[in-house]
Amino acid sequence: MTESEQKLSEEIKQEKFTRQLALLEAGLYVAGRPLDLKTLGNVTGTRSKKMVRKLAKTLVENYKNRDTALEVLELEGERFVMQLKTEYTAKVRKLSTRPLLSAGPLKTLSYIAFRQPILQTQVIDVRGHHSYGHLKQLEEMELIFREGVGRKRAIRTTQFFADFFCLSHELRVMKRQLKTIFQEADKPEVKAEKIQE
Amino acid sequence: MTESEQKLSEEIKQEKFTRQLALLEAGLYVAGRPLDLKTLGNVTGTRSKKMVRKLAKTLVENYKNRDTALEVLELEGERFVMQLKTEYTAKVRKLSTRPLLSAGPLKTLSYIAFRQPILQTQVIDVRGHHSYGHLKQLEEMELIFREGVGRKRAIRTTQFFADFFCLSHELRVMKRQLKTIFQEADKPEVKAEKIQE
Amino acid sequence: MPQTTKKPFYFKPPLSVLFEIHKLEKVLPWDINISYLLTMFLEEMEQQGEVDFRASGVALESSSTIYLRKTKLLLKLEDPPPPPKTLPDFIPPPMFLPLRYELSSTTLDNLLNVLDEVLKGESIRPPKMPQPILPAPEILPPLDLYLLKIEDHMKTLYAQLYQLVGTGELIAFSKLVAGLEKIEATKTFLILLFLAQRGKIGLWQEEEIEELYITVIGDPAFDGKRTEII
Repeated sequence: MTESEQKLSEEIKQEKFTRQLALLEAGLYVAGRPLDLKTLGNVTGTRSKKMVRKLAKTLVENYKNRDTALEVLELEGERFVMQLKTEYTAKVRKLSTRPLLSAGPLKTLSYIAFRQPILQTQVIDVRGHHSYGHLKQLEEMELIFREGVGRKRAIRTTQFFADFFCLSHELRVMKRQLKTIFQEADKPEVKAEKIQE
Repeated sequence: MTESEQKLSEEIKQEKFTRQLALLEAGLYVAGRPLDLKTLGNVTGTRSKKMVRKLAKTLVENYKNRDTALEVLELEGERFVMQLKTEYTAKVRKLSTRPLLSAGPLKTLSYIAFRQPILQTQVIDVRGHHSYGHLKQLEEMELIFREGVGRKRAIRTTQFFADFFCLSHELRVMKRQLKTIFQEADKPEVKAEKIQE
Repeated sequence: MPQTTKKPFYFKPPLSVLFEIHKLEKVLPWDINISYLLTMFLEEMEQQGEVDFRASGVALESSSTIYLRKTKLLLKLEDPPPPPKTLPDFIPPPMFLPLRYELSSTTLDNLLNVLDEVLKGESIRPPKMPQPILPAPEILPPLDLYLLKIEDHMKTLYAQLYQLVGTGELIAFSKLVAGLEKIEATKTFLILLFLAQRGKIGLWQEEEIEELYITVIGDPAFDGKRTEII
């Protein structure tokens, strides 16, 4: 192969790679949820897992290197997701056309995540009777699930929940991660703000 | 001002600009619909229309210069939108699983689109009293708006509605488009199937 | 007989505590072992072979005072202890979900697919016109026969319209003929024109809008105004 032929072949390869990268980006943008390598392979028309992995990791890096409000993250189980960086959430929440959870159900969710597996009765005791509604909402959004029957039902968070916050799927690890997050949020200056509310 | 002071001031300005640009991007990403300068000004905390325009046009350029599946476009009436480049839509459409609205509100929207401008009372007559809730939801999602006051309020669909379904912004044209597509779907063979059900 | 100056034995410690009544309130009752002191007191008295009833009385009173104080203190201690303050469980701050755009799966087809059903819900429809007795079609076309009965139809439709505007609303033509066959809708339109010509109703339409609106003349809700912009 001559040098110019080699150059051309390189260029074609590069072009294909760029197009596949854009398809992968398109898929993550449209889905709004974590996608696994198989799905991303379908979208990019790539059978090789190795290749899809390379594409996805390149996209993660590309987004890291850009000064942007969006991020592409790798989650457990070689799954990838595109989302808004959390630092911008508060400023643009109201523009979302999708129904979002308000502070009440989110507090119930935090509590469940922190104490899980937890009996439904305990959640109601601590969060009040209105939290029956929260549980329903959280279950509909597939953020929690209930095990067992009747009053003895234990509640746990789903994998979908873990993915949302980029937490481990393993309960012990996740609870340790949450503890760190909540300790951060429980710093004196943050508390002072809360009291003022 | 010394040279180093000037440099520092420039850097601070640049940093502010970058942050505002990211906020604008965040807003457009989350909204998924065209936003006007006023809304974008609220998001970026900028009162000056000139400044918001500059930010938005910069973002349009930034996206143009990237080899990406997403684009930021300027639409009529100085509105800006972030969207997937149409060439990628077909390839990834199957990844979207979440409907815009549940069945009830969708029916109400469909009826309004077809009969607009339509009196609120007429919508309630046809769709029942529960459709007050639908109207509220549709208004919050900026799919419809109400003109006039009291019982004489007429309801129309918004520009966002037209953009979302790729319909004309001009009412007469849009209604003709809807009618044509609706009649297309109502061909005899389709009707026959319905009767058999 | 020489006067004895010797202090009685009970004025020495530890028995003295029972006999220094003015100090009794100051000592801690728990420091005094009544049983031990009284036994000692009795043994000493027995040893001396002299029974001092006055001293015995004082010892008894002091003992009962100390005993009473002990009892009071004990009762105080036995008050049910306040319930241990259980701290409310720690409720972590709300976790705001990161925002992810998601393309909606709703298409224009979805929107129009439900329209059929909704249009059926346009509940207010004119009652079925009485079917004219049809002559053989080759003699008279059905529409002509219909026109012959125009007066009757006008009355029926006018009554219906009057009833409808009883709610104080405009009547949209589309609503009036919703669910009707095209020929029936056309007939209704013709009768409306006849009614308008007679001044029984008002018809109006805005330039931009395809919808035709009907008002009943003399209806109090519209005070006879024939044009109104919504």
